[in-house]
Amino acid sequence: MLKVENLSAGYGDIIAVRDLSFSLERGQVLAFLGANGAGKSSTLMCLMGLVEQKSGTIKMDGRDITATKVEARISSGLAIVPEGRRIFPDLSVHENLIVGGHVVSAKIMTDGIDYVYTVYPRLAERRNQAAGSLSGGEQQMLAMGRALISQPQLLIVDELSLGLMPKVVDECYAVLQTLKQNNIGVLLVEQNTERALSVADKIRVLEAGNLTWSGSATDAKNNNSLRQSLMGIS
Amino acid sequence: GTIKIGFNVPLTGFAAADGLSAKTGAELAVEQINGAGGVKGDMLELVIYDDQASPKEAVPIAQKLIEKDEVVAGVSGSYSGSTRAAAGIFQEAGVPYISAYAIHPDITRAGNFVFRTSFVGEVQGRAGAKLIGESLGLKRVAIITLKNDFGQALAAGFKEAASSFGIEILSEYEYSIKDRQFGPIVSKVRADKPDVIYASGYFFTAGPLVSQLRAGGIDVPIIGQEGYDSQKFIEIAGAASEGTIITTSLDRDSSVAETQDFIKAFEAKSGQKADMVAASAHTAIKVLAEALQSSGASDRAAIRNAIAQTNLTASTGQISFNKLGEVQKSVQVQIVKDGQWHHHSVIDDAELLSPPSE
Amino acid sequence: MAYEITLLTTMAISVLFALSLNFITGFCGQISLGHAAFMGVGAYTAATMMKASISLLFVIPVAAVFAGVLGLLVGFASLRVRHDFLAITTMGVVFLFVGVVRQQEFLGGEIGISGIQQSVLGRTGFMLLCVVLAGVFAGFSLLVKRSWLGFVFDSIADNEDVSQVLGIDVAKYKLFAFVVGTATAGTAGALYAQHYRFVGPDSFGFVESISVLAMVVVGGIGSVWGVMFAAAVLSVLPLLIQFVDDYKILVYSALLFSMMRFSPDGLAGIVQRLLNRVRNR
Amino acid sequence: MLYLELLFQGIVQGSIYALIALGLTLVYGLLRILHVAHAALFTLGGYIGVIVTNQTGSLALAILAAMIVVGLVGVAMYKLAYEPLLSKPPFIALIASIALFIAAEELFRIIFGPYGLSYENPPLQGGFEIISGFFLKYGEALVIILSILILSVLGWVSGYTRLGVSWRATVTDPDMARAFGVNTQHVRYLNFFIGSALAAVAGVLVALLNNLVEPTMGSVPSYKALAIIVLGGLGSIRGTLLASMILGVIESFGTIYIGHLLDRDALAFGFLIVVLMFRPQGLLGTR
Amino acid sequence: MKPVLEVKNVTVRFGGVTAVDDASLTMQGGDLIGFVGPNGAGKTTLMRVITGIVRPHEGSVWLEGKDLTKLATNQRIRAGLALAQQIVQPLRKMSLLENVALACGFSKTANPFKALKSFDKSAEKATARELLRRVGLQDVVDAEPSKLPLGYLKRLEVARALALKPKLLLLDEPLAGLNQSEASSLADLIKTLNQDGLSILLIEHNLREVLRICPQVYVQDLGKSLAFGNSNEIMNQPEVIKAYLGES
Ligand SMILES: Nc1ncnc2c1ncn2[C@@H]1O[C@H](COP(=O)(O)OP(=O)(O)OP(=O)(O)O)[C@@H](O)[C@H]1O
Ligand SMILES: Nc1ncnc2c1ncn2[C@@H]1O[C@H](COP(=O)(O)OP(=O)(O)OP(=O)(O)O)[C@@H](O)[C@H]1O
Ligand SMILES: [Mg+2]
Ligand SMILES: [Mg+2]
Repeated sequence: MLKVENLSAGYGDIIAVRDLSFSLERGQVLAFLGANGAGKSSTLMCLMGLVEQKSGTIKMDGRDITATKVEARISSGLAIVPEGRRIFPDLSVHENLIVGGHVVSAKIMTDGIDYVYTVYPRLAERRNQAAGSLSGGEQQMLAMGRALISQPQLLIVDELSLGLMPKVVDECYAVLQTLKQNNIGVLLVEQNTERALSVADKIRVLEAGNLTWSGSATDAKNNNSLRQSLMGIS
Repeated sequence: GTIKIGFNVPLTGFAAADGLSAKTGAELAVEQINGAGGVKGDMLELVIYDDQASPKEAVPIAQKLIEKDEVVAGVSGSYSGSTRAAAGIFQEAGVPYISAYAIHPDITRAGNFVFRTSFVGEVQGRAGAKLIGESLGLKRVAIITLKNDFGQALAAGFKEAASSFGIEILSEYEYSIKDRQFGPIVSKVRADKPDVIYASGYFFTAGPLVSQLRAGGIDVPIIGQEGYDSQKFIEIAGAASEGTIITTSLDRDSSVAETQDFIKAFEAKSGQKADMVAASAHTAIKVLAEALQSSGASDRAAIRNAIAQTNLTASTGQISFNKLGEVQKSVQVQIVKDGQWHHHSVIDDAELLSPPSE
Repeated sequence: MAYEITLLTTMAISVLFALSLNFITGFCGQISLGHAAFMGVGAYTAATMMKASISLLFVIPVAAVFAGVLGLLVGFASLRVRHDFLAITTMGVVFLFVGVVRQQEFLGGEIGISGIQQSVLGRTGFMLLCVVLAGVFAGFSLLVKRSWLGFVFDSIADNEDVSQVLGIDVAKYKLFAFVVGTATAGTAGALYAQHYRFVGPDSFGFVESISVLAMVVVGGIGSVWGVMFAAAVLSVLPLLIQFVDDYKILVYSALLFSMMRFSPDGLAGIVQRLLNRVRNR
Repeated sequence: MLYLELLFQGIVQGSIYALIALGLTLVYGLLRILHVAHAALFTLGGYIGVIVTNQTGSLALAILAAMIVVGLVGVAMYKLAYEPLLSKPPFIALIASIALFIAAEELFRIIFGPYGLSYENPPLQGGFEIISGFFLKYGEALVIILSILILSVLGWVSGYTRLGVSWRATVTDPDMARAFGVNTQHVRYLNFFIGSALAAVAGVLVALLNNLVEPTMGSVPSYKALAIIVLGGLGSIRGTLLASMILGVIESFGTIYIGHLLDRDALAFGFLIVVLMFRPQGLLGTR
Repeated sequence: MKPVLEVKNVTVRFGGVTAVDDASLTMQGGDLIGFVGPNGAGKTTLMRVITGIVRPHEGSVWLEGKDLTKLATNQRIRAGLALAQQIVQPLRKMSLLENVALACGFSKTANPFKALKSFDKSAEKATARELLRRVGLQDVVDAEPSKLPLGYLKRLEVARALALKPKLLLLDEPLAGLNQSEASSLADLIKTLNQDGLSILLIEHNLREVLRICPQVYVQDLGKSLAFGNSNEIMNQPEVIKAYLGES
């Protein structure tokens, strides 16, 4: 459903990713791996329309959304869990979720919020607390929840397990599995390589803005040199 | 040739309205003099600088007028702060300087080169006391004072003379020049139940003040001063302005030819009604021109001496100076009738109105 | 020539005043919208003393001390409030200063103090004194910028909390900046009183505070040379553009606006860009 | 009785402050700009109000015209003056804003003359007696009614509707708000439009109460409104409302009972400083 | 010998939430302790109590026998603490090198007068360069922080903390945001620092690395101290598994 061709993106004169192509089907998870500064976040933010796209095309269900605005991309079913959470600190937990449902009907939004509260009961407990005073991990749950409200077709997740305790990481991956079963596509950036390999169908490895390896998760697991470079000593 | 006269006046900032009147009045005087052949055949030229009514601007302007433009004399069409700061510079340089309508007593105290063609604030305040206590026979007064040098000088003079006219001051309120909303003062004054209100201000503060006093159900007489003296006051206060009485320098119903000529010429030139500020600036230029005429425009000390000898009928009346350079003349009392300023009375008490002489 | 001396004196006083604000706002990052109050304290102190025939050279340090003491108090306030809150607090200081001064009979009330005698230095000598004081403080500013003090100021201006975590006693540094900056403003105030030989409550209000901030920002916040240049030019600009007459202030504000809009880093920024361009050739 | 009247006068003044300061709060909340030129929009509102009333005789029409024109001017001001400065340090925009304000005052003077304008037939003159000896002028009643109405609608929208939540999200992190489909550009335009239109209403009303608009009419609100939004706790709508009322009442009593010690401005700022020393984040601000 | 750090019965409340509840912890000189616990357990809050950013409602903090509780943050830093924060806070208008050099110059920045007398920065810059090399940032020393990805800034935090030559280093999730090879090399660095004698308290959810380098762990849950001792033993305790690790 998502098809990206020859994408380059960056900030002013700086090019963060070069000539990147990939595609994703419904119900699939594609994981980007790579070192700090490889351009993973830049790629994701570019798909959302939040980082300048220098060249290339982006197609969603065959429709070219390259030149469209952010709002249009949301409407076509994208949603993001950004790096560093970027929750709205002055808004309450509940209001953060309301923003997550900005483009959908009130009904879908309310259902979405109920769903999130059942998945993350911790958030329900804190619904009226200012989001900025949540602990690091609680904020990550909120970021995840906020992206789910609009019932996206394609979920973009940057650093899912960042700062989460093992138990919650498990829960989040369980959510990803559910999404997969519901035929939703997921683009994932994850530093925890093992975790990423366990859920992903496809793997793309970036280095300094260039695509250096691509293949299926199984291929990746069996590729020793790749494992070596991504996981360090193991 | 031409004779240069320096003229500092607020053309921008909060005093720009008075500045425009003063400038027009002064220009009118110059046109009239030049039209009548100038001073011994030389044409007068005004060198005009905007001082924003600020001392900080006025000092370098005075210096520029004296040192760059080399004017023979200066006239201030500005308020007290800037006039006083400039006066020191003119005095030091030995250049005659006439203040058209600034009221602060220290201005002429800068020295013997400085003159004033209008009343010192205190004198006018005393006149106000006489007007209320004697002419109107009212005794219980509430004072509303504009909190700047103008208002405070008036209040000081008023209070000084009040007891000798049997006036009892019930209360005094102060407001700042930026205020236009007087609700609290109105409420309190109503509760004070005075016989009369003595309120200082400029037309842009007095207009709202008077209209709010009236709208607040207060119907006792309101006495103001020359700051009110503008058609604009009547426009702002509207019907509420009827019956307001002020002390000032300009008598609209005067039988003096100079005054009537000025009023007509000013209205023809500007399309506006004449006001006190314009008349005062007009007078100051006339005084200076007369002195130039009698002394020749070459020697500044001679010009000074000629000014000191002035005895002239101008648009604001009969002008002569005491030894400090203060004008000696009678105070005009005007009242608003049918939307116009009109003659009410004249206060002519040489002793009460005697300006400071040192 | 005499008029040029006046202009030079005006410029030098403005330069000193602007550099004093630059020390607080440009160096230490503490925005102040009420700096004129400190100049006012110095000016009133000096005016009162000079009226009592005390020599200017003795008056100046006393004015500096008085202003510095008030600066210390406001400095303490800066430890409580930050950023825009500090900006408005300092703005409050100037309104409070004007409001209090205008009620004090011994300071001349509404009317201010006039008739201050010329100093023994004469106009030229006084002009030289002003230029020297401005020069000395400019030299000091340049020195601070190069020192570790300047380095610490940069970090406080950048982020106070982080500076704390790096072991920096932010409060001490802020107070230091306030005291130095305000005492210098007090010095400029003493010079002002002598130069204009008049002080009144309206001479040190909000408008003056903004004008001096404009000098700092137009010069390029934190840049000593830029601020000096901007202060020198802006202080006499209204006099120089007298010829545009009725449009004087309009022109002035339009220039100020364009400067912010098109070169927000001030004259220093423009120079920097020009230099870069030359170098890249 | 007198106290009641003074209190009431304070509320009238407070309502005007609130109308002006609210627009400023909206702008500050969204863009962190101390928008001094807001006061120029207030003055412009006054001018339009007087001119339209004098031409057509209808105050309602004048208010409407002032709101629309001033609202659009506000949007233009944002577009031309502020948008390019958003990424710069805040005092850049502050100085730019002050420059704009001064320029506007000069333009008013040059275009409309230094003497100011008045209503030829001032509308809503007179008043009624609520209880004996206690007059309420129609103009003052209108001020209070309009303020309460406008403020409660705004408070409700920002606190309880999705639109309001999106607005506040844009305030804290515009990029992320965009990432969830909020059109931040529209939010900003709307913000400036509403804020400026409120200033215009205040301008018309003040012109009505004073029967005078002058080029320098904005000078008091220009800084006092800043004090109010800071006192209220920058960006807080309820805080702004509270601070406006408190200042209005303090000034009302202060003018009478301590006016000879401190003028209105010094009083207001003295109070501000005292409050900030105890609550550095303002009355209803959060940290 | 006095313990390097003692946290005695600290309680912190935010409104109705008790973030830290009567927590106590003692560290001996040379310890490397992994500080783990569920999200929201109050780890960061306790760390902030130790550095003085948050004031405890009850309890006290001692460094080498000295009571820190009443000292301001900067005084605690000078007493020998250093902190790398969970949410990175670089000085954005300075290069990485300057960020670290400023910290290196802590003896010159003790007060304004001292700072005014010092001009030379070369020694501090050299040290800063070396520290940045140790955390693997040698290639970006002159870069502006705002243009760097999160992982770099995390390491900058660590370098800056080391620049203060602390007796006790507090690290709040330094590994988060690094990929596994990067994380393990930073973890190696932490281990080396500890072997060189530095005491370190490490908050981290990356259990693999914690278990690899930390001999001891301290577990907190719901603001309370839950367990303290040998890493492998603690991690096998059922209540720790239940609160933290989950079933899998
Ligand atoms: N705002 C920005 N301005 C300029 N350059 C930037 C900006 N943000 C990122 N970059 C640059 O873009 C490149 C890619 O950064 P990006 O954040 O996409 O990396 P990443 O793979 O997500 O790294 P990490 O794993 O640390 O999150 C880096 O070299 C970085 O310096
Ligand atoms: N300023 C605050 N106001 C209100 N509650 C707060 C505040 N700061 C923290 N909390 C709450 O205190 C609890 C502890 O937060 P803390 O940040 O210490 O957790 P943590 O153990 O560091 O978690 P994580 O591992 O997710 O970072 C959380 O539930 C959080 O919501
Ligand atoms: Mg990233
Ligand atoms: Mg934490």
